[in-house]
Amino acid sequence: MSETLLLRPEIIKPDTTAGDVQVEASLSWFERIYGIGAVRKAFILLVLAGLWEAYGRWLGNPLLFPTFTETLTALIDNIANGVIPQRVLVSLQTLLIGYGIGIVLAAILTTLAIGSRLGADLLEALTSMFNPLPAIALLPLALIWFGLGQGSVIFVLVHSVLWAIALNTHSGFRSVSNTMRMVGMNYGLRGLKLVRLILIPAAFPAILTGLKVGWAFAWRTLIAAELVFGVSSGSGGLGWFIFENRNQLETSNVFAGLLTVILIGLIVENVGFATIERKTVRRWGMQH
Amino acid sequence: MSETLLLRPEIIKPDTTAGDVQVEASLSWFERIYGIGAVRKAFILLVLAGLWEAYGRWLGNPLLFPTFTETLTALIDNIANGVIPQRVLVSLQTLLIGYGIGIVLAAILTTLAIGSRLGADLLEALTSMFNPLPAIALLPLALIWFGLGQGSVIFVLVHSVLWAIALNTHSGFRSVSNTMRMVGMNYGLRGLKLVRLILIPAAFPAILTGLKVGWAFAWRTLIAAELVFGVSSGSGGLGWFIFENRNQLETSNVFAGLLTVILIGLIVENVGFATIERKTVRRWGMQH
Amino acid sequence: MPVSFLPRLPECTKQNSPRRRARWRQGGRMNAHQPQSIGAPLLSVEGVTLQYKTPGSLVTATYRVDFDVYDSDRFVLLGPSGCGKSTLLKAIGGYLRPTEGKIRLKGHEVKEPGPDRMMVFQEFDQLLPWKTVRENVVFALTASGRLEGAEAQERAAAYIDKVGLTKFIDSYPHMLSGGMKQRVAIARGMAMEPDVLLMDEPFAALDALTRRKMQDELLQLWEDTRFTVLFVTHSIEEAIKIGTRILLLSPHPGRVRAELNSVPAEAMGTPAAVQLETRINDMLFGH
Amino acid sequence: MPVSFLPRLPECTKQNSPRRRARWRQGGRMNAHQPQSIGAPLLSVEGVTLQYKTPGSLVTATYRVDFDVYDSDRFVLLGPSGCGKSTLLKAIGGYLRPTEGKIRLKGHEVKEPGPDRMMVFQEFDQLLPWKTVRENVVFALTASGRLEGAEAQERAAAYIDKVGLTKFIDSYPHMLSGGMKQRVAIARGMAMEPDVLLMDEPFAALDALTRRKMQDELLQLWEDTRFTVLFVTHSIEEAIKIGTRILLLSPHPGRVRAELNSVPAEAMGTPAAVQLETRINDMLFGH
Amino acid sequence: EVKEVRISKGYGILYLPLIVMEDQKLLEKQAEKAGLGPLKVTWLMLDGGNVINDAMMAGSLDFAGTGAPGFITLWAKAKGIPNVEVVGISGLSATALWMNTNSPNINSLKDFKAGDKIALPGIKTSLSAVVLQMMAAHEFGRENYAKLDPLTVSLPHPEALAALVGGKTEINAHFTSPPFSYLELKDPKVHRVANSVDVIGPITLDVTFAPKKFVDANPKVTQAFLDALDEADAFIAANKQAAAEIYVRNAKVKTSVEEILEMLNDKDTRFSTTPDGIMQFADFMHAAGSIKVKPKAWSDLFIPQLASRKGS
Ligand SMILES: Nc1ncnc2c1ncn2[C@@H]1O[C@H](COP(=O)(O)OP(=O)(O)OP(=O)(O)O)[C@@H](O)[C@H]1O
Ligand SMILES: Nc1ncnc2c1ncn2[C@@H]1O[C@H](COP(=O)(O)OP(=O)(O)OP(=O)(O)O)[C@@H](O)[C@H]1O
Ligand SMILES: [Mg+2]
Ligand SMILES: [Mg+2]
Repeated sequence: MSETLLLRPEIIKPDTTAGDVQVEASLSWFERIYGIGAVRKAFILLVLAGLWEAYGRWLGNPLLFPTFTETLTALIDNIANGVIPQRVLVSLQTLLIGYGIGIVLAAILTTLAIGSRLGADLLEALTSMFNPLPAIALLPLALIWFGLGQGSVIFVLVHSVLWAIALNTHSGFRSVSNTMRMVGMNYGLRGLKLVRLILIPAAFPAILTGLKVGWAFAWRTLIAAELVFGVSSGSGGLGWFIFENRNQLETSNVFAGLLTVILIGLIVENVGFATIERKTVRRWGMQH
Repeated sequence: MSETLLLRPEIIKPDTTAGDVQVEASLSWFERIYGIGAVRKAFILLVLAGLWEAYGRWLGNPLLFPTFTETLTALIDNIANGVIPQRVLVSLQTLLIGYGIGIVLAAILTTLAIGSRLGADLLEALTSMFNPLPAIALLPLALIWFGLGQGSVIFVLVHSVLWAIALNTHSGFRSVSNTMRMVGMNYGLRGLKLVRLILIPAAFPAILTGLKVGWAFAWRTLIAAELVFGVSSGSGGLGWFIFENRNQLETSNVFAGLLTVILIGLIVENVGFATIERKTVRRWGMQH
Repeated sequence: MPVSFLPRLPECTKQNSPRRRARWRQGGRMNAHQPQSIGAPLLSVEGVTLQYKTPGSLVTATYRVDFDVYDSDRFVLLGPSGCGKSTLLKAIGGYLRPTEGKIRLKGHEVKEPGPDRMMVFQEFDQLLPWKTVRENVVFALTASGRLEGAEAQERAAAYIDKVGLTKFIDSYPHMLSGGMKQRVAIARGMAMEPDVLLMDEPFAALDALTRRKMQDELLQLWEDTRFTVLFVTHSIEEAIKIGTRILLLSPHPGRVRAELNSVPAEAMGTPAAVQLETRINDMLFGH
Repeated sequence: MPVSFLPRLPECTKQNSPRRRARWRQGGRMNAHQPQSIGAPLLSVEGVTLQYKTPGSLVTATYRVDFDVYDSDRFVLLGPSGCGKSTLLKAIGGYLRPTEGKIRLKGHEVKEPGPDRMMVFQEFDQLLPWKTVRENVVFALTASGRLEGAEAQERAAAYIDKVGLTKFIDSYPHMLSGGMKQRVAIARGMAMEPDVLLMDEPFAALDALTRRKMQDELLQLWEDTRFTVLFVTHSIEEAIKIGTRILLLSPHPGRVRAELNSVPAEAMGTPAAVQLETRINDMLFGH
Repeated sequence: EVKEVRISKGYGILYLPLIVMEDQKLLEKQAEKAGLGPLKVTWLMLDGGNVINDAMMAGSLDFAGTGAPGFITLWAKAKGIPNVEVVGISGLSATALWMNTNSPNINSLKDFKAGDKIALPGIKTSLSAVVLQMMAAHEFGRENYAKLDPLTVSLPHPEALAALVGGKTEINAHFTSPPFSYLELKDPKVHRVANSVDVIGPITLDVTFAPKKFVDANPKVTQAFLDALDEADAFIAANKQAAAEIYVRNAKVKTSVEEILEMLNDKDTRFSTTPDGIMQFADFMHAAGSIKVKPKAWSDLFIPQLASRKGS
């Protein structure tokens, strides 16, 4: 035994109560600014905008790739004259319908999949078959079933979000720990209730990722689908706005439309999804 | 105390050794067949093919939506004359390059994201901005940077897989339990090594989902991109094959091309991903 | 209500389940002055073999285990690490099907889990991370249809107080220490006031004082509601304190080594208890 | 080599860290016949306050904790559930930064985790699920650069054998029982043969026999390599058996209640040990 | 007869008659005149022939304007399939397709070498592709009609224009229609290599067509459509200025009325319901193997009402 032991007196402390502890605030000016998420993000956006501007100028081909300032001007003009807001409204409406239907179908499919082996096989088979199919594969059926216009666009939208969400949700469900599942079953929860009350919250990080991916692909598909399925005069969403302006070689308007998509993406991510994350998975300690 | 206790004699058993247990094989004929995954899947596929055939016949519009048998005939013809195999090869090559680059970039981005707050913000900002952007947004840059043909198609492919994979991977990383992370750090692992040796396997279910979604979107995009970006006539992959035949209204060939995509999807899922799953997450007890 | 024990009956050896059951009934008939009390067992485990089948291997967790649990028993499963205690408890909970043998609850074969058999798991991740301590307990009560609204809230608060976590009632599980998590699970299990409570090493993560408190709470609750509890532990002392009947399992794969009567809780520390402890010690570690 | 203890020195009360340290040195100087042995502590924890900051709340886990651990100490942290033992261990492991105070290892402030302080966590999910039992141990050795190839394999096999899991050496963690998982973690920790071993209730999930075996293995290993171990437990008996020095923490938030010398392992069961147990009992549960 | 018709139009000058027809509500007027009562007309803007074909076969579309080769392909394919057969209603327009380049070395079709890239929208049966093949057949001989195909790349007009004018990409030629062709030549670096009219004549490029089923069931609506189109053509011929204004207003282009007028005044741009040179397409496509059924005469392709006109 090491000799040090021999020398050490015992220590007994009277019961003390804990006092208050001041968290030290010795962060430097830089660290404190850096600690604000919005500042970091704004910095990143500024850098990206700067890169865009610089490259655009250097390229000097406004027909192909306008500069950031040109795009911004076009965006402001089109917001001021009300065109973009109106188009965005049309697009968002279609998008939300398609997205919503996609989520519901994904929920049904994954519930079936978690409930029975045949359901799981069905989901796997459908996903592996249909997910890689491009929208043109759906075109004939869309046209027969829904005709030209919004119905078909929504159909294609659903196709683009359904599988990604279903895949993520299903994989999330399957990653739920056995213990958690057993706890739910212990309460007598089965089927839909088990899914709703146990599996969905337990798989929430994965589901959220699915929703994010689905959201992005819904946009992409929407823009493309609006061209394919056409519009009746006067109506039309952001996709059509982009298409029109492309044909008219108003490239800065095209990019203004795309910038709108980017801005909406930023808002949805930073206001929508980020809030959901903060209130759920972060708070629950399920994501770090 | 309940009286029953009073009555109960104690029991002491001599040390026995366990014998062999025959797992009862009292499953019914149906149950045993049903227990084979391949049978269930084949059944689902047959049902789907049957539905297709029936609907196609009922519709009687072969130029718009051919029947399953017509499609199958076209597929066999085009395989026999070597057209589809050659096109598939071209497409697969492009696809794998794009997919591969997408995975590498996603790995870099998520590694940065897990390494620093600025990296995480960068990933979040980039994903929320670029993921919803349709391929046409990339068209000008693709033309300038890569010209027409494979380079641009790959660029667009990367765009379509990168964000989905990165999102899934990042969310997977963030869901890794603190304990696991601490174990890795305890071994002195940091940065890349921590990612490679701890985070990637720990987040494997999520990563795998990302890879699946990415794979599917790569196909979709490839088919679409080959049309948009054009290839010099004569070369080109499956997308081009579909497009050509569509222009010539060889609809059964179009569907033969799409059926090829479906078949490849089934193979990749059931041979590729399913094997990976079986050898990894299933075996490790990370998915049930 | 004080617990009273008859002096231990002579032990009988038995080779296989049917014979044991026959002798058992005989024993019952011999003590015919209280025939009504024999009754049918609440839970009967008959020749239960439990196996885990994984692609690469087949692990036998328990091998032909028999025992009967009567109403209001405090039945303890005691055995070395990895002998199949948790597996057995999960099978009784209805999560696993025996490869051999039958598990019957009130005469019906156990086929699926249900709130009549409330389980306290061994794992730390048995709390729902998206619910606070309070919500975890309330949810168990409402989801299983046991209680609603204010009643559930009250009962939850009461049991959380019993386990000393009132201060943390609105914390999420990830903000608790290991022992605190287990205490929430205990509160949840007890709050359900189930007919059968299955507890898998619930006090393992607790310090001596807290453990003693929890044991007392459990016994008190038992006094109040006379539920049946199946309790897995690896502490012999705890087994004697908690149990009225103790099942000893031999190491992997788990087989029944002995089924013993315990001493009343009041008798803890008396020579009877010490003697029992020594006996169990010898049986488990004797060879 | 037998462990020898001087009779316990008179206890001294202390109010705050600087004064204690002063007196301590004095004490050292008084026993000047072995001045070299005082040396600098291997690990010094000085006025460490640990807090968890979550958006909604601020939890103080430990409050101004001081203690010193010397080379080859078997230092036990003992305290009620939720008093901050795990948190303290994690801070020493380098996973958490104190809000107040300093943790120094060999004079350098602890800033990040590393293989010099091998940690056995309290959680069951500390094994890497994608590695078998063997691979888990081997990986710890190779990833930390301790051993390579065949040597690592051998050492891993030896320690897995010590914890009695040779039969399960190629099983994946999810196929193990709770106690078996903890034993793998113990094997892994010991196989690393680190300078400082941090163990957080490693034996909590083990049955009496296995626990005793593990304790003996730990002591044997200590005899062989004289590493320093910080050991969290909630069993007073275990604390006395394992520890040379025992730190008692008061309930939430954890503050130092006392720092006591233990009795040698051979003295277990002797009146000295029983007396110490009673003393600790009184201190922890006295009020 | 139906109470609602759905008509698709497309982008560009070639669709001017349809745009005028929409703007002036000519079909509604003709339907009223024919005693069909109020007719609801839904105009759809569609890009690309494939969707038009699909939509028509799916029954989501009643009349459409499209490129002649696309129509001929569909007509030939659909012949003999009861539900799917289509029939031409009228010719629509003709204009000149120009081959523009930004490469000073290229002055005729013969100057194109491997490595050059000719952008055009679509391939094989797309209007531009077939016209280019016909020009190649003239230039290099009938059997070499596909000689330029390896150089072509499929690219939408706007991107192709931007690429050609901006340089910095491998695209150095663009086979295109107004207004893109005109806009490109405004750039001093770009010059014209060939004009389709010079090679294959001022043949009808776009036509209108409808499902046979629809035409059979709604002869009066069909007649009204034809009459409305005639009226539109007459309107354009009579009021070029007004037509240009209508175009600018409806297409919401920033191009000035003057520029549109310039295009309308081009001798190669003509609007007529009588098909002119359709058989040139049919013959060529049959020879090239794109279609297997060949119409015996141009009137086979169109509704009987047109047979009396002097088409070709
Ligand atoms: N991640 C966390 N977030 C917030 N608070 C936490 C967190 N982890 C622990 N705590 C709090 O810190 C205190 C000490 O926790 P700690 O895990 O250190 O206790 P412990 O002494 O190890 O207890 P046990 O013996 O039960 O394991 C507890 O009050 C707990 O609620
Ligand atoms: N999911 C599983 N897959 C395969 N084998 C398993 C699984 N779970 C447990 N086992 C095996 O079954 C046996 C019994 O495990 P069980 O968890 O029931 O032990 P236990 O008695 O509860 O042990 P402990 O006291 O350590 O918790 C062990 O040998 C273990 O390896
Ligand atoms: Mg267990
Ligand atoms: Mg702890």
